Amino acid sequence: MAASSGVLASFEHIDSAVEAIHRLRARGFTDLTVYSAAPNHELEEALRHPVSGVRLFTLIGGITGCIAGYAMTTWMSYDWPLLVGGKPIASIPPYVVIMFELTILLGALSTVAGMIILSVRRSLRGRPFHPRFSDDRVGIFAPCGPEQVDALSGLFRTAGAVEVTREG
Amino acid sequence: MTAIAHEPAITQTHAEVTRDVVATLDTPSRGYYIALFAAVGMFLVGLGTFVLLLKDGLGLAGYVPPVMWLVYITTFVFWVGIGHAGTLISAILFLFRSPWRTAVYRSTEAMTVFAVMTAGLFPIIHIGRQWIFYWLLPYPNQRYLWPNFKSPLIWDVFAIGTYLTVSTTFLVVGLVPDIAAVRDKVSGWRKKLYAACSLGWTGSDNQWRHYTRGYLYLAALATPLVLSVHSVVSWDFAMSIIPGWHGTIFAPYFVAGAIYSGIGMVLTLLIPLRRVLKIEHMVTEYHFDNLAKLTLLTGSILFYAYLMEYFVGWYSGNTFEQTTFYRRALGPQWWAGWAMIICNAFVSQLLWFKKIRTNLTALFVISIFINIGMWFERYVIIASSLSNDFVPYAWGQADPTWADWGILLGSFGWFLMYFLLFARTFPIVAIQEIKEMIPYPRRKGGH
Amino acid sequence: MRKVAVLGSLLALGTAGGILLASRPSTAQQGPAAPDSLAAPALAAGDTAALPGPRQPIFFRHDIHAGQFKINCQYCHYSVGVASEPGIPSVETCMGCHLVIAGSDSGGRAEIRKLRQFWNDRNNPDAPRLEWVRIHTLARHAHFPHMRHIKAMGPAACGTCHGDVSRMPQVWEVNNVNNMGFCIDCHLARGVSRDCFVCHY
Amino acid sequence: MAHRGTPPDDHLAPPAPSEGLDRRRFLTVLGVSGAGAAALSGCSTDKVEKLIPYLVQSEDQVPGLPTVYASTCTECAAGCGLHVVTREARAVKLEGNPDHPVNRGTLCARGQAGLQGLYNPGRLRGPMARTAEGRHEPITWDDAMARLAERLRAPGGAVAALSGAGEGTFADLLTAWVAALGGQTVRWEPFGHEALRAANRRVFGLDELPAHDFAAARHIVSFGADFLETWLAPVEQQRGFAEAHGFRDGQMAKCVYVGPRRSLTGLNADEWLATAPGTEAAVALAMAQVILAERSGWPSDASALRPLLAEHTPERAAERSGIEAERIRQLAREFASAQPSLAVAGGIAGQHRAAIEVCAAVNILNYVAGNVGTTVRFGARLQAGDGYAGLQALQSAMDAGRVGVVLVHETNPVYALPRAAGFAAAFAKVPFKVSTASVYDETAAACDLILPAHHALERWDDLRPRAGVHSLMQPVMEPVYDTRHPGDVLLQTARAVGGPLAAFTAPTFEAHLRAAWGEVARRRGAADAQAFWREALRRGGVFEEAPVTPVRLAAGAGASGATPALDGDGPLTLVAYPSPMLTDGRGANRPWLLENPDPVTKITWQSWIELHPDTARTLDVREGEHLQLTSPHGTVTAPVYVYGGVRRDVVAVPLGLGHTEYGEFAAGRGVNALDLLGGADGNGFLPYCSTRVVAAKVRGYTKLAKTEGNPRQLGRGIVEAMPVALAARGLTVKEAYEAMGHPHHELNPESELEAIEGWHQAQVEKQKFGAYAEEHPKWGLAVDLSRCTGCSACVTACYAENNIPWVGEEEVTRGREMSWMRIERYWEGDEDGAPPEARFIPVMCQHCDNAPCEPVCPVYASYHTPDGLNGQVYNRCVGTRYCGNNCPYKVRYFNWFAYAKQAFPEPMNLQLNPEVTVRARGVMEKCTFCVQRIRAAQHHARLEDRPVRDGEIVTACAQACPSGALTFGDVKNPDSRLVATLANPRAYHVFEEINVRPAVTYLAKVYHGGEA
Repeated sequence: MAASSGVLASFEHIDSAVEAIHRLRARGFTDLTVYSAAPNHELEEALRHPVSGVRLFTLIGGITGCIAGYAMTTWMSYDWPLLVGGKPIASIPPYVVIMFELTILLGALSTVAGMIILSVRRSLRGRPFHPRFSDDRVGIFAPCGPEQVDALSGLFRTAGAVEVTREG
Repeated sequence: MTAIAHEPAITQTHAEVTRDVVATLDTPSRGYYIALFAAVGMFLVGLGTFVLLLKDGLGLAGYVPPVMWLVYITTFVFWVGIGHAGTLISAILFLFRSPWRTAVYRSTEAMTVFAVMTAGLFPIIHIGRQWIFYWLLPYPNQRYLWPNFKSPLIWDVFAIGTYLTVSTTFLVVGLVPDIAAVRDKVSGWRKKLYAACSLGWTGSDNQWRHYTRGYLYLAALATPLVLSVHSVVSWDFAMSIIPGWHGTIFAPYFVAGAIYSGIGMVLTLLIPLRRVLKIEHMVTEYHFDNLAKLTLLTGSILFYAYLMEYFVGWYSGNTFEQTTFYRRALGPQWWAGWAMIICNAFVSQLLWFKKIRTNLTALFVISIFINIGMWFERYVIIASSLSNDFVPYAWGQADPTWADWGILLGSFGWFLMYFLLFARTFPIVAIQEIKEMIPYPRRKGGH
Repeated sequence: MRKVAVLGSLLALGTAGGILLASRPSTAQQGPAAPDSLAAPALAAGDTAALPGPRQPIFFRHDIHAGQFKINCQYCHYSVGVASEPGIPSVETCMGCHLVIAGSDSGGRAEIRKLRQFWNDRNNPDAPRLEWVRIHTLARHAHFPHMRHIKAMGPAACGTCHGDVSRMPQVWEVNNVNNMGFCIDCHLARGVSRDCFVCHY
Repeated sequence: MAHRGTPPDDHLAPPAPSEGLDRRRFLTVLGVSGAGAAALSGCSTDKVEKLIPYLVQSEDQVPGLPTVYASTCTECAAGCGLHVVTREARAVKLEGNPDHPVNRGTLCARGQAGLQGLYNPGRLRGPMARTAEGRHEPITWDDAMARLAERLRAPGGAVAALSGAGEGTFADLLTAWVAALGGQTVRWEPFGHEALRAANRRVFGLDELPAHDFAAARHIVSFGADFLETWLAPVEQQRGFAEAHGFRDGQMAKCVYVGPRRSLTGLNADEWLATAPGTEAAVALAMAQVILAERSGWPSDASALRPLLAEHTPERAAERSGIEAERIRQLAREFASAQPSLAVAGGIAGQHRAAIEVCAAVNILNYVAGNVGTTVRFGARLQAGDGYAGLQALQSAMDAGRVGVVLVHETNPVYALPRAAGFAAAFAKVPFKVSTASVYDETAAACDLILPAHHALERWDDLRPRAGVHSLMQPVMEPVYDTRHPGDVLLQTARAVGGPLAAFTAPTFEAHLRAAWGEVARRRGAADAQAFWREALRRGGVFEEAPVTPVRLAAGAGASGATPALDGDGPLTLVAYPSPMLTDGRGANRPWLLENPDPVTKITWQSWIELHPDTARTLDVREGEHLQLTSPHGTVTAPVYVYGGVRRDVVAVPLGLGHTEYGEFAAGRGVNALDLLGGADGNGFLPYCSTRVVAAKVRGYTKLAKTEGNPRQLGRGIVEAMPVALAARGLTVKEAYEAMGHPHHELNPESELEAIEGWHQAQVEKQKFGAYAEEHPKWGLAVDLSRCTGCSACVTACYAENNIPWVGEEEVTRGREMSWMRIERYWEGDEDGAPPEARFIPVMCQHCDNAPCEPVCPVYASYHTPDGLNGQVYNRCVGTRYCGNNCPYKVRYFNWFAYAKQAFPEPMNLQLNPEVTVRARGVMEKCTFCVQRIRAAQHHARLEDRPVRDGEIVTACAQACPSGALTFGDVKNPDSRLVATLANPRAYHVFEEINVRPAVTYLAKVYHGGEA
């Protein structure tokens, strides 16, 4: 069944939306898309998502940066050894600064990369959306076959959706 | 924070928030245009001065050896410092979950980015052969030469570069949902523009879940960064052997000073801006009260640092240190030395009084003092320390010339230009974070 | 998703490595002149136009002098072995031979006539002067002691930088002597000092 | 023509020819020419450059190698020997001729600046003649010679010549030539020591200037004679002074300076007796009286002086001079007991109306102390002109209109004489005035015909500065401009005029000179005149020790201690003294001299008025505020310099500035103190110290262009010094401080030093990588402060050797001078109104092992070389200036503007040393220990497959230093002179406590104190 076919409901009240989610999950609808203008704990809890994998990107990026910082400074120092101020050709303490900065830099950049990579999921492409979701409404889209549309619409209404539309 | 106790409940609904913020992006007032043109004019002055510097040489500025650094480095440090308040408020207070930051953090963060952009120009302006500034970057070249990573100036290159990149990223990431919100409010070409900028943000649960996490980690990375950047900048001085420079307290001292000056600038910008953009009801006295408290804290840290500098100078028994600090207070440039102490250490102490903390006019005046004072702090550290170090025969007093002031003015123009354009183009108040604080309405009795 | 993350990190590592393993710019260096030297080709006016390098006031052919007749470089560039300057031959030096040698082909004769003209005008203050077009000009902040290199690499080493002049009807700049990497490659290969203060002061 | 021992290794970077200079001549000057000024040109080598081959290769010019010619210095009358270093046939540096008896290989700042006389942009391009409107227009040489000849055929009055040229073949020719025309030649130059000669005549019956053996003297008393700066033969005297007064083998001579102003010589003396102006004679006589009264062993005939000296008791002298009688007695005893001793008179004391008395008194003093014949050597016959008397005779002749044609050569009386002397007026009355000035000076401006002469380095000539010294000059390069040898002018005119001049048949002056030297060869019994000539050229002349003429007291020997009369009745006595750099003003068109700070005041480019602090207080003037001096003869307004080294009743003004002509650098700069002076009054010399002036504060302030920030050491132990008693005990600086009972300035305690040392060793181990692991020499420099006199010859040497740009008055006032090497002068202990003691220290890059400037450079432009130098790679420098900030010695100089462009205008760029990169705008530069000389020596040694010898490398400063205060060498070479010097207990490092480990070591100054 096409990911974009299903029922889109929008809620004014958060508790109704949460309730709707509970019911849907009880009915076995787990592949929901819930729109909200701001992150909301109740919704998150209701959806029971696993922890985001962004942190892995952050970790690896950071470690990479740190290693790169050490390798670059040391290697470049020995590539053309020049003596300054009676210090060792490659002396770690000053290089720590570079290592630190690169840790942060690559850490941050890979975090953003992670956010983008993870947020863009093909299966979610083209799911219906309504401008008011970025304003004051909470939206829930439940993909389903034509046969389940009425049942879902009913479910949404009873949960207190102010608007229920059939998509695709 | 105790602030949370008497935090005013936000009375608006989500819809109102969106409406009011989007309203700030409508055709601006005449005052706005005057400000913008003023900024551009100032920037052009600076540009002209820079062209002359390129043509004739740095001699146009008021350097008097041994004072080989003067207004340009002073202003560099000044702008880097300005940046810090932004990151502090947007990142550190985010980790602290301090609620009052939400209304102001977007503007301060924008300020950070533009301040660092401004600061980034100065290392280039100030070097003798500006056209080969890129030799400071480690890139493969036919000479087989690499930069010297032992030099604090190279640390600077990396610190400022990282800081600019990270804070820009942080700002942009924060903006995405808001741009989406604007996108869904406006129409026509603006819709297209914002649609492009919103990167297809819908606010779906999946996006939010990675977004919130990612944002958290960015904040976690930005926090040590902001502390490090000004430490590194302070090491530009502390790594040297110049009396008045090589102090171990420099890093914390500079960081505190940076945040202090940054918040000063936040106040200077926000107090008029909230009026111009009619967001008084979102950026309230409550916020300024908290900003003022932060100012008081950092100001007092500075006060302590100043005292310590003089104490250590005396206690070290080191004749060079002693001379330097004696002359800082009583030497030919005593006025600069005292300007810094009065504007920073003393004026900030006024903020013990709630009356003053909540009186915006007073705050604005104080913030101006802070800006001046913090600029002078850097000027004193650089000019007066250099003017009388080891060899008395070589002592000399620098006196800035038009070339110095021209560039300084230009930097303000450059900064304001960007800030004003930003305030017009993107939500200056973080829509989604405010909404996050406003509970969605409930059917069964409110919480 | 993990896969993606790993990919990302590899990417990051790659970029970092890229900086480290910066590829060295390759600067070709010609060996010294080959011992055997062919008879220099006769050149018609047409061919000379195609030759690389600037046209000199006198079409002096290194391939004839250094190649065909195997005249030692230092016969003309007299101070290369003792001073930093290689020295360019005085007109007198040229005339040392060309008082008697008038040239084999018409082209050659014409050029030698030019030379003799310069010589005959030597006491005439208003006569034009012989002005060779300079081909190798070292940047003024670099010091290149020719004699040290001749001492170390022998009198035939000129070709290392100047290319095999003995085969050039008209000399051109084979190597960019202002490419520092060009010097360094050689110094590294021979394990001699690459201390900055040896050349730059 | 001797090749210098060390062939350099440099890629030739000659400056571009330009309109200023006739291109063809330029090309013959330069074997090879590259386009584009010799500036740091980056790698932009795209422009087409031309190579112009020599037509005929000269044997003694090898491109890339310096050729050194021996010649003679004409900057003052001393006649020092020169070694002119030329590259590609242009003179690039002047150094002393080691074979020359006068200067023995060293040279003063003025001598070295002769090069800027040669390449001075103010030089005349060719002959000029005055037009009807009175302007000077260029004419051709033929025209010029024709005009001269025509005039000489009908002079319409006597022919006279006024010449500043020293004794020599040209002077002889000139005299004979003028005599043949029935005229007379006056040889005059300012400060002609007339008083000294008169005194010698009176006391010893000898009309000559003796030589003085300072080296042998154990006690030196100078009555106003500035023998380190301007008096007689400064270089020779300084060498001698350093020998005597420099601490060696536990002892050093004592030196006392008597006079109203404490000059550089005075500051080098251990004591200063600030006598009232003109009362030096009283002191000298009193000393003589004491010696006669108290001691024996003086020459028998000295007893004849008893009656004369009887009245001159120390008490009498005391009331005249203001010096306590006891002190005079003391001095007399010391003077007599230290044998041999030496008293000299001159300078200020030789410039007032009682000068002859002073000199006579000093003669008597020397005589009774038995110094005449030992340290005062008659028979040397130092050259001196006809003196001011001769000039006055000529002046009155001109005034009376008896002179029809006057020829002025190498002297500038219109400037160098007070207006009141009325020379200019008399000179104007001469119908036809000819000048051979090569620069358009005030006298030339007053002349009708200017026949610019070759510079001394462009011409054949010789000098006889003293008996036994016959010194040659030879052209070291093609003339820069269309000038002509004055000797050739004379000979050609002789041919043209014929008649009385027919006797002068020599075709050229060179031929004339060769002929004259043929005579010399014959007199010396040289078999082969040719060989004799060649050898003389190579050595720079023929030199021999002149025998000492024994002298006895003459019949009328005597002197009066009377105080001289002074013009005017102002409260202050004016002391107009010759500037150490500009002397009588001939140096005023040489930027090297204008920018080389006055050794005493450290002021550059400006005129100033010296006032005692108390006087300044009463007049309510501070440094830089303008003061107007008014004498009966004129007024002068200049900024004030407050100086404790002048008496309260004295105001001192340096001579040398205030030119109205004399080229762009001199014209209109500063004031001419001569305007305050009267003219002749029959003394036979010009009294420079003869007027009282009224001083009045006027509006106006000029920031003095001082190179000095703070004149005090603030107890930082920069110039360490110890009394001779302690030095004799072989104490180190620290021990000396303890022995004297005051605490040493902060130094790390032993334990810390050990810790630091250990840490340092550990670091050194970690540095051993690549080239740093190999064996290399480690260059070092030692400076003996007990020999350094602060004369600043090294500073000019450094400018000349390293292409250092001068920056001009404005930039100096902003502290932006580029002097890689500077002489710091610190005042000591005049807190309680006591006169200031000076401490001089030459400061150049210290090439620290732990150089703070190195690690802070982001691009390694400043780094440490394997042979221990602190390298500064100009072309890598991006100009962050952090190194400059972080240098504790402040010896790094930044090119704020493109100084080189303005500092080397045509044809000064011909002087640029091709060995050294000319620095571009925006880069840092500093002393390199003359690395170009180090490399040159290394190349040379390598070509000869041998190690570099000790002493083979001499830095420019060490080479020039007349006192021999600097020693350069390899610290790792145990038998080097340097290592021997470093073993001296007086050795110390400046700012030792900051552990930067400098490669420059100073030996503490030693002074006479405590025991006196």
